[in-house]
Amino acid sequence: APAFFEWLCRMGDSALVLGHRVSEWCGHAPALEEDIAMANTALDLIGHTQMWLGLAGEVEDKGRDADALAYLRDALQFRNLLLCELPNGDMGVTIMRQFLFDARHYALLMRLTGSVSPRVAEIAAKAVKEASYHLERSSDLVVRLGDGTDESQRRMQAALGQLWPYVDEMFVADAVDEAVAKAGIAPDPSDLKAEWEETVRSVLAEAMLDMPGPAGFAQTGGVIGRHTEHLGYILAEMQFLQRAYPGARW
Amino acid sequence: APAFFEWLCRMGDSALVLGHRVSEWCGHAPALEEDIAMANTALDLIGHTQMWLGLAGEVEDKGRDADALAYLRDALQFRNLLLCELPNGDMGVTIMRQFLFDARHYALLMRLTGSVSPRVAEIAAKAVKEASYHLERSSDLVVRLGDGTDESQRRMQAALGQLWPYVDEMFVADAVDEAVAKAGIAPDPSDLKAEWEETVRSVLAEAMLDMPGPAGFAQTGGVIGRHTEHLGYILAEMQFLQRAYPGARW
Amino acid sequence: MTPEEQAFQDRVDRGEKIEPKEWMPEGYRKTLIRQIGQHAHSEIVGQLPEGNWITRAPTLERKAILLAKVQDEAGHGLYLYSAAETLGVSRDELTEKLHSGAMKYSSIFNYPTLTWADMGAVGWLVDGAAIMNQVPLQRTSYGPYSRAMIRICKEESFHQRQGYAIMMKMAEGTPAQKEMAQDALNRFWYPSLMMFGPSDAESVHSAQSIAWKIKINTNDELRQKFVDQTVPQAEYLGLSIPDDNLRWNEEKGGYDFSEPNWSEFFEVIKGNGPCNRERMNARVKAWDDGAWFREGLYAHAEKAAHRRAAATTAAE
Amino acid sequence: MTPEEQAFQDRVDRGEKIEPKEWMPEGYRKTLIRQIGQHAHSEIVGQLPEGNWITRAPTLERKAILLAKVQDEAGHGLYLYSAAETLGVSRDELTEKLHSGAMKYSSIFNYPTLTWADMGAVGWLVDGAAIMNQVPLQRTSYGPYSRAMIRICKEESFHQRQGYAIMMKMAEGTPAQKEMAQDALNRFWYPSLMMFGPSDAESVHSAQSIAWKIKINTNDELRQKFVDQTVPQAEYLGLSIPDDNLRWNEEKGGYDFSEPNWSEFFEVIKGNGPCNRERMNARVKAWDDGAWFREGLYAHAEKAAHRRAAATTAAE
Repeated sequence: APAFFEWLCRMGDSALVLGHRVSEWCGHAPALEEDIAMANTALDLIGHTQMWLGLAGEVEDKGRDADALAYLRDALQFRNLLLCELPNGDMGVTIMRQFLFDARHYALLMRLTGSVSPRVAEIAAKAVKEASYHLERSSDLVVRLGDGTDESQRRMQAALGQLWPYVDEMFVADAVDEAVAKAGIAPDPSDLKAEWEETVRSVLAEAMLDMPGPAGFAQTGGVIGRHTEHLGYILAEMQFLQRAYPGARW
Repeated sequence: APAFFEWLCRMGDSALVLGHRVSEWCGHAPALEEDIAMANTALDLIGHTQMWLGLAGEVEDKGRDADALAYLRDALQFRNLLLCELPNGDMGVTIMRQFLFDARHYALLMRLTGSVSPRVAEIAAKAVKEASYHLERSSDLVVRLGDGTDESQRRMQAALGQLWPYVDEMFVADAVDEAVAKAGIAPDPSDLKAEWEETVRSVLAEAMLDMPGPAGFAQTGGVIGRHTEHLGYILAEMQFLQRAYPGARW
Repeated sequence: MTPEEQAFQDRVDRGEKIEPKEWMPEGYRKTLIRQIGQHAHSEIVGQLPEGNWITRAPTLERKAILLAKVQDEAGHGLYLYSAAETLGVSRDELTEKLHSGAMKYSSIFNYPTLTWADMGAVGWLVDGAAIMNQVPLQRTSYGPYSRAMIRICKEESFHQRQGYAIMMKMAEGTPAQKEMAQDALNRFWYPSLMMFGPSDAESVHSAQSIAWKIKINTNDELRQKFVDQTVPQAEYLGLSIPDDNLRWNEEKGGYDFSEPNWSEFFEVIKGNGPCNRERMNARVKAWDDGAWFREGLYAHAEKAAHRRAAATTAAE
Repeated sequence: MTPEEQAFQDRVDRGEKIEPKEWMPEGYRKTLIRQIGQHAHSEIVGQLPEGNWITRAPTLERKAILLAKVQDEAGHGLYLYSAAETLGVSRDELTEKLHSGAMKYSSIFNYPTLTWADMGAVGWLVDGAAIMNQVPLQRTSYGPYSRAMIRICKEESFHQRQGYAIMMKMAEGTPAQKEMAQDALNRFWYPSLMMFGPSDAESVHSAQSIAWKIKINTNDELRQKFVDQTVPQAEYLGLSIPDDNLRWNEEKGGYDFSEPNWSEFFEVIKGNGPCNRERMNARVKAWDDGAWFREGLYAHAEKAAHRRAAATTAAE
């Protein structure tokens, strides 16, 4: 598939799958404020999905809209980062995953506001406001829980260790990334790493958490459709109605 | 739908859904012997499903085979007992659920070997051998865990309490049951209750577990398609491939 | 009635709002705590049956709308706990009473949501019945409660319209969708009628609550109003109300209809509904699993306060 | 070599089977425990990647076949632990070593199963490679191990045929199915080649193990044999082996092929594969959550034994 379409699917699918995971917390969060915040984050991410996949469908020009892309592709066709599909675990894992994602998401969207593609720039300009708030919120929670009780610190550090092998995937460039970078549509993902590291380093320091060294063996493959075993279950649930009632309108 | 078809779906769906639940334990059981036994029970139940739903498809005569019935009906069309779809919980819940089901399953299948329908009698004759073994095994485990440690007893008693509101559904007769009973195909479910109670009472006594009194407010509705919230998730997972790749052969 | 109580009743009768720091009868305070607390709990538990379909919403737009709705419910819970807190009871105390079973939540949430049409039926019928209860409460005598209700009612009527829009899509959809819509109506009709509570004839607290303007209408008045509003909406959808006795009564200018099964109502209240155990387990699990989280935040706040205090001292 | 060791080696050389109570060198015993234990663990952990698709099997028949297969794997684990027990190590001890990371299982099970075609690829390639390793071990010098292998090989070859049958259906199916089949082959090809272990040149234990007939062929021999067997099977399916260097070498009468990425192999062994953490977490959780269950059964057995003893005494 053309690089621009592939890249848009990566943007949309990461938002969709992370939004799905976050939405699983609705009604099950540890405090009412978190129920609200989780629903809000999920809502923002689903909104991003609509914009990215909507544009992907237009770019592809085969009559697939955002819903068709979200609901009628199987796991091998999904292009989200592995980080986004990992199970929620406890709130520590959920928040740390969000923080690691947000720090890169914000940096990426900021650059995208200057994309040569006016459509991309426009979507990024909308999304970056929300992403900025997400990053503020997840950073704040990482700090408060890292520098909270011994237990909350232990859990946050464990979450970080568990998620760390998945962060490199956010900064590895392949032919798709190179093509959209060359076209001026998006930055090369590796160019985001320094800014991301700076954010992560300073938040973790304030949170009294140890930043792990480089992951020896990075877990990658999501953006080319090689996922974890978790994605299939997410899609089975997410896509059930569209699959079971093809062509119905809702 | 004609009563005989409905009744066959009830038989098949209960086997299918319970088999699904039991199969979730594969590789996750507390002892290797249990991994084997669980897989074996699930396998038997899937075998029963093939026979009952296969016959249901023939009786319906609309070109639906067992797979079409298993994989292409949504929750409102499923006819399994609620008991069968309840989550596995711990092994105590799983074993107690199996025992409560097996005690009725065995009694029912024994009667069905004398059905006026030779096809039903034939299926029952095959299935009852396995059901007899299931009952033996689940009774034995109930006794050993009930009369085991304090904790195992506590868990078994809790499991019994949790499942008890769902047992009445096994013995309530509606128009479908009355029609097949009248036709001599199957016993009236209420006729099975005494035998079931006898089995349950004696096993629980040996297990040092208290038999609860009559459930104040029975949970029913599975056999007419009013399920718990759990069934939808079971079907989303179970039916994914058939739904996502309509018409494909596997 | 003591002179104080009389003066209080006079204020209520004049339509004045009672504010948190003003004198009020103990019974008024207690009744309000129970009523507002129960309403708050209902919003919280009410996240669960709808939350059950968020991950399975059939389109991205429906998913977003449902997320926003569930988020609003949590928000309503927040307003209401805040209103209750002005009466001297903390959110944590109320939460504990919910979890111990000492306080209730609306029984409707003990029914399962089984198909996507239930997202329509819950919005249309359950929120519809809730609004019917809540609109008059915008005029309730207790200021913070009245203000919370005003805010909530605005959002609820939006939810109700969204629910009705889902029902509309389902009712005009494929035969399978229409079947789901009818089935959802069949299952939610009587539980919705139960939301107004048993006939006031059987309720001991009603008269006093009405005098205090904590309750504005009788249960039967509201139920009748709900039926009269809902029947034409069902007709417009082409769906049948599951009640053979339903018919227009020209004389009373409203529908005659069958009573819900009140013994079912009392069983569900007692904990024997289809989902009581699951709802409470889900909430208690969320709370217990989240203890470390809340404690972490609390510890951090303490540390930060100490640090600020130390910094201030050092600066002096 | 001591005279005892010499006599032992002579028996092995003559093709005699060594039986549990007979004398054996400590190194022989230890190596066998490691090898049999690792094999047993592999069967147990190997339930997980295939178990992952039981609830999603696309037809009832496929579900039944897969259930039977996973059940067989647990059964193989049982035979093998029993064989290891004859060497004086209990199943619980071995299990504990698995959970602590002191003992390994086959690295292949640290790769995920992502589509239904993986059920085909696992049967065809992974069981195929396993059989290649196991068939010669039917002639291994240790009696109980040899007998376990005979039993296991029979079932494994059945599994392999079933896996190939799945691949066949997928490869001759819709374009989407064929894509899944090719993708599964792409993902499982090199990990399957790794199953034979690094080249023997790099393995220190091999020579002694071969002398003891614990190991019959070299890793490279078996790998070559596997490639030579598998390439035509892939061709028959119409699938491409993901190796540009693959070509028939007339001279050696076998295929030339690319080495797998051995640094990946060692990373996966170290715990950094895609699923190491999940596999081990799943097993440890099963074990820990099941402690009460095992303790309950044990306590019951104790009670029953006491009762029997008391009854016997009373009867005397």
